[in-house]
Amino acid sequence: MNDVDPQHLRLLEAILFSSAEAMTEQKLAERLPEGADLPVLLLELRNRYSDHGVHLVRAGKTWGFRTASDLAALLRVDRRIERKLSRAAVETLSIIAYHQPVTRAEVEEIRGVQLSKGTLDVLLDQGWIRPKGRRQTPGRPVTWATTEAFLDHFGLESLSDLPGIDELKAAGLLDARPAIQIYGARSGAEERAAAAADSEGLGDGDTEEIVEELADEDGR
Amino acid sequence: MNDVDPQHLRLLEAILFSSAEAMTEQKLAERLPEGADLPVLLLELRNRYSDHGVHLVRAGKTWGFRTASDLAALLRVDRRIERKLSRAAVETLSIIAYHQPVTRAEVEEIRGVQLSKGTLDVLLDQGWIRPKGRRQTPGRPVTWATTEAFLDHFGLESLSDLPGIDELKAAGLLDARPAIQIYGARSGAEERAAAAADSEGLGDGDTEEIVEELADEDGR
Amino acid sequence: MIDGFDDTDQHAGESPMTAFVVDIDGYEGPLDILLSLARDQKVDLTQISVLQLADQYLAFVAEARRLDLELAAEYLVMAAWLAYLKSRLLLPEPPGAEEPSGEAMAAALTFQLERLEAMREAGQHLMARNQLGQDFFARGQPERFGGNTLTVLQVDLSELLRAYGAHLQRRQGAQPLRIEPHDLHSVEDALKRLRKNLGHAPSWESLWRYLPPGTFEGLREGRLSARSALAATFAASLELAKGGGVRLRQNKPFGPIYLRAPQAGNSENEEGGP
Repeated sequence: MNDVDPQHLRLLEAILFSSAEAMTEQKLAERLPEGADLPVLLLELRNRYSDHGVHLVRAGKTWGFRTASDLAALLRVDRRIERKLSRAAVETLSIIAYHQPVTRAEVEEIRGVQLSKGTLDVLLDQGWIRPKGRRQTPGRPVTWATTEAFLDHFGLESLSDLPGIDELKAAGLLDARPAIQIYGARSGAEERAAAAADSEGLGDGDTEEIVEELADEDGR
Repeated sequence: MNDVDPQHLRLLEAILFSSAEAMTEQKLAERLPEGADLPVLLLELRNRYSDHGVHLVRAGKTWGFRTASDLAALLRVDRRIERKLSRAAVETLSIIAYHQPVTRAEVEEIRGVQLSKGTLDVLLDQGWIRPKGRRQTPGRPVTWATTEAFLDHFGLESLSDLPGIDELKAAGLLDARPAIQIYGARSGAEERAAAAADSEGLGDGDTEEIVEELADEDGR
Repeated sequence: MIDGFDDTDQHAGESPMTAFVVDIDGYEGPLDILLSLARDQKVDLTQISVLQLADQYLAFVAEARRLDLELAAEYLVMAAWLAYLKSRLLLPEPPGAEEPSGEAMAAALTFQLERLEAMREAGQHLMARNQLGQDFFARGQPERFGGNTLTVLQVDLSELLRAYGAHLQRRQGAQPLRIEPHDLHSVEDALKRLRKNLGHAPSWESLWRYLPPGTFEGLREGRLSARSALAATFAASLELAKGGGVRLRQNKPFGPIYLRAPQAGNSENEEGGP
């Protein structure tokens, strides 16, 4: 860390400090002189600010200075009544965040009710979700994922910082398939975690394959 | 300088950083806890930032962080002018995105109105669209398509991420029925039509008044 | 509603059934109700008795029907499924059955409840976090610098998609328009009716008397056809008056409108009015 160019560091600091929005690593790199080592600079800068009242925080691939969260109680001056998201919108947001990429039908499967109009678009208007590719299943439905603005808003560095995500994964609860598909073929709770672990991290096509495989297994 | 309360200093830093307006010493004092020594804190903070890319500067009676003046030359590119895109331009962009590659005449045909001169230019200047070959029709018109920068700006990974019509509808992005549908009419549709008409024009209350008036009149 | 869920003690002591029937509007579908019933049963959802849960739900549906509450179809579908599940759990598995066992179905239901609850809790944890612009803040006075200008167009994905949606809508509206036959009243009809009836009305009569039969009731019910009858008759009366076919009178703004045939009585008497 000693070989950090102090001028580069000051420049990066000034660029980040002057922007209200978190900036992508790509934009930052474009703004720095040729040869500046952005990753090292970012880590060094974050380090230097770690005990300040302002922190350098990462949200996905974006970075920005944000006031330290431990000062929240002291900074919250105008206690304007925050715009409440509906319960449906909060649930939908958490399902998209934890299960992403996830289709509308899967969100409905998990919630057990149809998504009413105005739920997804509230989240879209907030800039918290975005469409992300299509599922390779009949109808090729759009899948939804969260944005970096979502991470930034909730002070998350990355999706793996979502509260409790590891536990939920381990418990097999992050599986958006219809429940009976998960259980139809196998029974016994001990196998559930294994099945879920299998499906996680795989592409959608793979999930389908697994389901078919399980079905075969059952047919034996 | 040693007796500066580090928490007070952090708070002052966060307040100065996040405040949307220039802060007078009086306002700063109000935001700090009882007993905080503002003049000492300000001097200490200014001192700590003296070799940073950002300085704490005093202008008249107000204090604020400003990027260090010696970096001005390096920060020059950063003059951003934010412009609202006209509705016509947003719509044109969306049509190019959904229908690409598409010629100017086709965009006009799809929109049903002539494109004004600057519309494509604005999108071109922004780097969101680019010419992409020519249509093999008389006059061999240029076709337009969106660019990587377009995907980048809108946070899309590929064009197939754009939701389809049904998905737009489902997400509530395509709501109001065309006005004429409201008057779909036969007796069976009457109640629905009346309800729809109610919600638009004459309220129930109005009708009641008219009816009452008529009844009065009748009763005489 | 969410508070209602957090507070598991809320329903304690009273019959869960009464609580649910009272609250039915607050629930988002059968799964939501099942989750609440399950939570009343056990804190740990994995330990709930699905058989008991099915009974509770069926009792709830029965109670709702007894009270004549209108239940959406999905509630009844769930009831039917749970009744089936119950029978599968109670009866021995038929040999060589192709479909999932009763136990698998029960496990699937438990999983569904667990998963929904997990997401609900996750949402609450998320919203409980410090939030940007509320608990922690970005730079309050972003700086702009001199020199080269970089024009940035401000438009986000949501606006882009809405613009396309608006366009589709208009295009839909511009498609060949098929107008269904309707029973709205036309001005032409009203003209005919007025002409025909005016002869019998030598004195001032309320416009109301010239409306087609049933208009009064129709207006009370807010029917579109009645409104159109009123509007058409009024427009027809203006049209007639323009050609001297009728005399109109209104004593005050928004007051009742009267009409009569012009040839009735001599012209000086007209001022008498009703």
